[in-house]
Amino acid sequence: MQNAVAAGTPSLETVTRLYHQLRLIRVLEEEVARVYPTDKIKSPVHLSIGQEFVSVGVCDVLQPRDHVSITYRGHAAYIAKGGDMAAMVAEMYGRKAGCAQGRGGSMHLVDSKAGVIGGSAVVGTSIPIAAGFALADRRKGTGGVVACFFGDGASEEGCLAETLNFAALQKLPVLFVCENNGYAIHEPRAKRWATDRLCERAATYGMPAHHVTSGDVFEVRARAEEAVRAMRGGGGPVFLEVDCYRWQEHVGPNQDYDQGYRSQAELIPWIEDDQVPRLARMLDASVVERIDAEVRLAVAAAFAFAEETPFPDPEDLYDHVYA
Amino acid sequence: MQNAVAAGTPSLETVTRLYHQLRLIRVLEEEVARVYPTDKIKSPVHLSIGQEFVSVGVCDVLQPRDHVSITYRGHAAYIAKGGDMAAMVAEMYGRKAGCAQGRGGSMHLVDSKAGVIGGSAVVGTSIPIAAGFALADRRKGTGGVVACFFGDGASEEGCLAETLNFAALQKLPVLFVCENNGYAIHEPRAKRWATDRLCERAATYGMPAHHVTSGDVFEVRARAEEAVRAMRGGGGPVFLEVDCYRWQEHVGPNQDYDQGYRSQAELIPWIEDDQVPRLARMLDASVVERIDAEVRLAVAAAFAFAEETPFPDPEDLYDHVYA
Amino acid sequence: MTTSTPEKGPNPGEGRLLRYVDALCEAFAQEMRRDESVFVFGLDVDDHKCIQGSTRGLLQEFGAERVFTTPLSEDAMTGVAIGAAMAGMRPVHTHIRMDFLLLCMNQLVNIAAKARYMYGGSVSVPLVVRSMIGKSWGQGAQHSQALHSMFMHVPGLKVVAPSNAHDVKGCMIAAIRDDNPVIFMEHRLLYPTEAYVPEAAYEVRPGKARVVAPGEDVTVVGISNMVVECLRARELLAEAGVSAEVIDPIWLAPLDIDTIVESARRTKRLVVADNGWTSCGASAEIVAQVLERAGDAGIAVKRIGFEPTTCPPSPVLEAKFYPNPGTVAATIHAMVRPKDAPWTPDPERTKLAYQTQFRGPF
Amino acid sequence: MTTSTPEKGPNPGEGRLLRYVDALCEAFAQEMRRDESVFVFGLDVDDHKCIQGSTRGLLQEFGAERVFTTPLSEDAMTGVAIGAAMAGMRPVHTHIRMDFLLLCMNQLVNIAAKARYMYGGSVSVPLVVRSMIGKSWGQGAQHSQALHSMFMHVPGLKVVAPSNAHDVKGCMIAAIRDDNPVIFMEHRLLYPTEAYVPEAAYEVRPGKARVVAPGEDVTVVGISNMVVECLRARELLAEAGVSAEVIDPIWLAPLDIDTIVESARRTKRLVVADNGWTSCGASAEIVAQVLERAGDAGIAVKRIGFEPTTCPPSPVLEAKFYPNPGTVAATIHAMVRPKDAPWTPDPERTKLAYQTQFRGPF
Ligand SMILES: Cc1ncc(C[n+]2csc(CCOP(=O)(O)OP(=O)(O)O)c2C)c(N)n1
Ligand SMILES: Cc1ncc(C[n+]2csc(CCOP(=O)(O)OP(=O)(O)O)c2C)c(N)n1
Ligand SMILES: [Mg+2]
Ligand SMILES: [Mg+2]
Repeated sequence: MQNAVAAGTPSLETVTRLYHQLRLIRVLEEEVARVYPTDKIKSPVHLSIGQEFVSVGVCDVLQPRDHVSITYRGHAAYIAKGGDMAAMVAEMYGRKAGCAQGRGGSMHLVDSKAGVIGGSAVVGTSIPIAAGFALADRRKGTGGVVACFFGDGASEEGCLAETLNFAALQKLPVLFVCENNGYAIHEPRAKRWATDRLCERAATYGMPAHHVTSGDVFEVRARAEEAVRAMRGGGGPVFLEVDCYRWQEHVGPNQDYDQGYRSQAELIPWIEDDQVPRLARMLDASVVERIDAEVRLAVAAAFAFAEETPFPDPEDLYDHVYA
Repeated sequence: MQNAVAAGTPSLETVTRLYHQLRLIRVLEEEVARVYPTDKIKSPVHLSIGQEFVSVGVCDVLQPRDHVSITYRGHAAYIAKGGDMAAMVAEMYGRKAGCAQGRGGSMHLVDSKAGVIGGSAVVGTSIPIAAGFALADRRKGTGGVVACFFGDGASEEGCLAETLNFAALQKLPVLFVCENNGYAIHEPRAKRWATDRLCERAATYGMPAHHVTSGDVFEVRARAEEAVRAMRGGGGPVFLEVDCYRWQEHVGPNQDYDQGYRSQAELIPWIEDDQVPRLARMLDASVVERIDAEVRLAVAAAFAFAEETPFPDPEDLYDHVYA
Repeated sequence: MTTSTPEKGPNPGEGRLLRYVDALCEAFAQEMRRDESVFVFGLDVDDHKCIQGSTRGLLQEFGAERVFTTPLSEDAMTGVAIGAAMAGMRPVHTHIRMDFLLLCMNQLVNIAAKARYMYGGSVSVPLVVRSMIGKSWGQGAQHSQALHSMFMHVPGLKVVAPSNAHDVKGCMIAAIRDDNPVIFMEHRLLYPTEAYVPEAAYEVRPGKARVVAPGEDVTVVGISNMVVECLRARELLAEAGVSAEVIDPIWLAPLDIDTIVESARRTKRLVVADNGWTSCGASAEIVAQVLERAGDAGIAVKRIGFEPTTCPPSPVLEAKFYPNPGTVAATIHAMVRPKDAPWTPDPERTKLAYQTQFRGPF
Repeated sequence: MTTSTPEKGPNPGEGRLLRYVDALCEAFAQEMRRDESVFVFGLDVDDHKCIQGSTRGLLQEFGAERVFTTPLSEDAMTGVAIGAAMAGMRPVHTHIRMDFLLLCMNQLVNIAAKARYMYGGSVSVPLVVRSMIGKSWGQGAQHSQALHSMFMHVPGLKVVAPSNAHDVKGCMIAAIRDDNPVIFMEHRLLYPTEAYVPEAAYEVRPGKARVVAPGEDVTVVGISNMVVECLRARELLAEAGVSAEVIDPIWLAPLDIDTIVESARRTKRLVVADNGWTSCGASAEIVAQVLERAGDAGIAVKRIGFEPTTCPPSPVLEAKFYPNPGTVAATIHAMVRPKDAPWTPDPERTKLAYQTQFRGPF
């Protein structure tokens, strides 16, 4: 893995912004992992630790009018798009002030104000939903685009093929982002994919398709920037496949290299290339210190909020079944 | 359209065999169309007139142990694979001696003895079923292969993408045959496909894929022969896309060029290149005469059988709900 | 054939005699004029056949941005509709057979029904999913199913099955304006039936069943086209001296059970005739609800529906598969007069105009 | 926790105390040894977690040709299973949540259920579709559904929901040997529960419900895990002087209604407690069937199930969403003693060992 920066030298401002987001998500998820054994979070959590750079790189080029479509492994994209962190943690705690009022949990984060489309726990399901938002954007002339995140496993669901065809046919402003971490739960890609030619396949629908293998947040950002520019110009959908690696177990707070289905050796290059310290090294120590302190405070505040804010009333059960 | 015979000169035997099948299917379907207005066939019929060469070319290289998976437009493949014609016509007449005992109708033809997997009226649905047969063939070591027919419309269903991936992953002996007649009911391909790069897409799963645009039954046969040979050697699935044209209306016995959704001009080259008279011209007039007479007799006998054989008893309704 | 004129609506009995299919089409046109966010899409809505005429003229008036066909991708297209609805549009997604909704169950049940709830009230899904129930002319196993009970099972969905031209217009307008996903069931054989339909837009909303015809001896609930067949059964029964009250629930979810309970308490007999299977069907639900409510009232109950088999295309078998006015009347007669000899009306007289005029394939 | 020992099976009460999950696994191993055509596939059946242990050891013993994972393609994989079954194999297709069957509805309902019928008896589909119902620990909207009523609605499918280790083994063996598609429902929270399980292979076939515990005042039908919860409710009720008979239908389709009718005729009260929604649910079907059969017997009826909402993950809401031994007992008490003051058992005493020991996420 090399940092093939396809994007020229990023400005200090960009590095700072990206570092802030990367660090924020990392610290937040580490805190989730730390708290989890207390059973305060009674919700299956799927951590993005190590994969944050995909969400951060893509969302940095989005605007408030744009949307992201997230998965059950959606903490990173939720935060990167500007979702309310306190509401997110409260949601994991099952509280009334949670972003879904305690009705979603970690797998169904949502923040309509920030443009975060709700996540789904049924893999692949949210892909066509994203295209529906893009269709609405076009009809309403908002100029907005939709970034649609999904995993390598999700790419096997027929609804991806159906959605790619429809989005290309209708020239919808959707940026498809496959976070290819090589596993679906414990099953490696080789047991699920006949070949690795996903990008090539997406391109046959007539959309630009790029495979980012560098693990470099700036390359992701550059690709996304280029894609979004083209999409706002009416160019139709773009496909990005981004190689990444899930450091923790599929669901839950721990590592699982002792389980035998993958070896720690796979992890090592990703740790060496971890974008969080990499970007820290590109900044003044004082800036890093300030950001780190800010981030720690923000995360602590979110958890403090979640701890204090009340549970729903049992009678709330009956709300929101119908609009 | 040109007859780019990719297959050398076919033997007289082959020409004779193919002509017989082409003529048989043509005469059979013309008879269906003739009888239809009498309302004796109370079943939606989807005729293959003009498209027979696809089924005939492919099925000619199949053996009894092989299977075909057909669609609701399945008369041609059913006959080409050696399905019982009298039982087929009786089925359309709703009779007890029908191939599905009057429980299938024209859209659900089946002949297990002849290796015809039952058709489905839900587009695309039979594609993975075909792969299931291939999986069973491999497990049982029959050496059999499965030819799976489907339309250009069916290719848009997500289950095709899912099945291609699985078949390639498992190296299943499936010959996927897309009968691309350019329409799904009245909707032209351009309103449904983002691009025409279907074969290229299939190839990304790591399977050989060929687009036959010549309308030539010998080219179809040659491609199928090559594919089946490779599949029997364990080579995994092969994809064929065959351009063709539906001469009649989508469902029912008539032509519909007066309806405005397509022009008769589209039909003309296909008529000029019609494989039935083309193959007739390659044979001695006496051979053609003999075959034509045989075919007429066989078709007449099938209809006579259907007319005479009784309806099911109303109480039969309750049979076969469970095995 | 004219179905009994509905007594509800802004101007009861007023309007023109209109076919079901044209009333439906009028609903789309009026709502699309009123609200820019309404669009109609799905396979073949824009071809020259216009879904049997039900979308006639929409493409011309509203253009291809609001009236368009799709690839054959029911699963993803349902997701697209849901996404667009969450984003503030009002899509009407069309399927020419209800059987095809089986391809959409994940999106409809796991997302459309649940989105508002699982996203804590922060979104709504104002989506209409139209589908047509096929019947006769060898429709067979996969073009004949009425699957409303699967949707009635799931909180968050609304389900409606209008039985006449008046209601189909009012229900479609109500469904389009509803902020929830609505499963809208049409019946192919009802398309040519006529009723008086007001010209102006009006809503036939959830919450009120209609007593279509009064009676004393038995309460008969008909669903979708079975309302028409029950009305014919009622006429036949009247000749045999049995007086049947026929109720059309119109909306199946939410269901107005009060009207049914009230009637059944009075007649002491409840028959539910559905155009669907009875096992875990709408008929089971109606029977169970009535008896939970009025368990001590000694109400005898009976469900009528598809025979418990797959739908066969052979006309001989098809005739036995479906309930019809004759079998409904005979069943009711046996219930009301258990001691009399079994009575079946003359089969010739049980045929309905709207059926005999139907000729396939679609 | 040990559920009441089933009285049926070849050697009642014999065998070892085995967990539900191990009994299930033993069924697979025994059938795979007996019959080469049996294979087990589906997402994650061959990983080190082995679907919570239910497929443990199968890969090692039978190899990757007969025990394999698949791409995430539930729709097509169901079609593959059906095709293989038609071709003479006996596939067992596994889903870790029943919610995911919504992706398979087209194949299951339009093909698996209908193939034998619509192909005139010329094929059969000996397919088992396993799925697990999730509950608690924030499973939430899409990992908690029990959708059996959708399958009970459709002729041609069989449905089974074993509630204990003995039955899960016998039912799985019966399902694998059955020549029809069987929807096999497991419950996540039942996996660690133990019962006596004979070592040899045996079948618990469709057609016979089990009276799990006798009683006089009320007939309580429990479905899946609700059998266990109803047994606890029965104990609590006994303390209040109410005697409840608990019946486990085991197979939901075909359903042994006779056993239920017989009991309900005697007790004059029928409560059906389901782990699912009631609207058009299994509980509606059981109530409707009993009352169609025994309408004149004056049987009071009541359904208990999920609250009519989506399943929420917040523990406070989740607790109210599900029925439990306390709510079941209170409901029955109110039915049996309508004139008494409402009675609710001490909530602490309603908790079941098999639930409190469960800790997420899966
Ligand atoms: C339709 C569906 N099938 C199976 C599952 C079970 N499941 C949950 S996550 C997961 C793996 C998904 O892998 P991928 O898309 O690569 O995402 P990742 O977890 O690697 O981020 C599976 C199979 C599910 N939730 N939904
Ligand atoms: C899943 C599904 N969607 C829609 C339909 C309605 N329908 C029947 S045939 C057809 C067109 C299929 O086109 P294609 O696959 O190209 O086959 P062709 O009819 O051209 O042979 C459609 C849309 C259906 N039967 N099933
Ligand atoms: Mg992955
Ligand atoms: Mg076509």
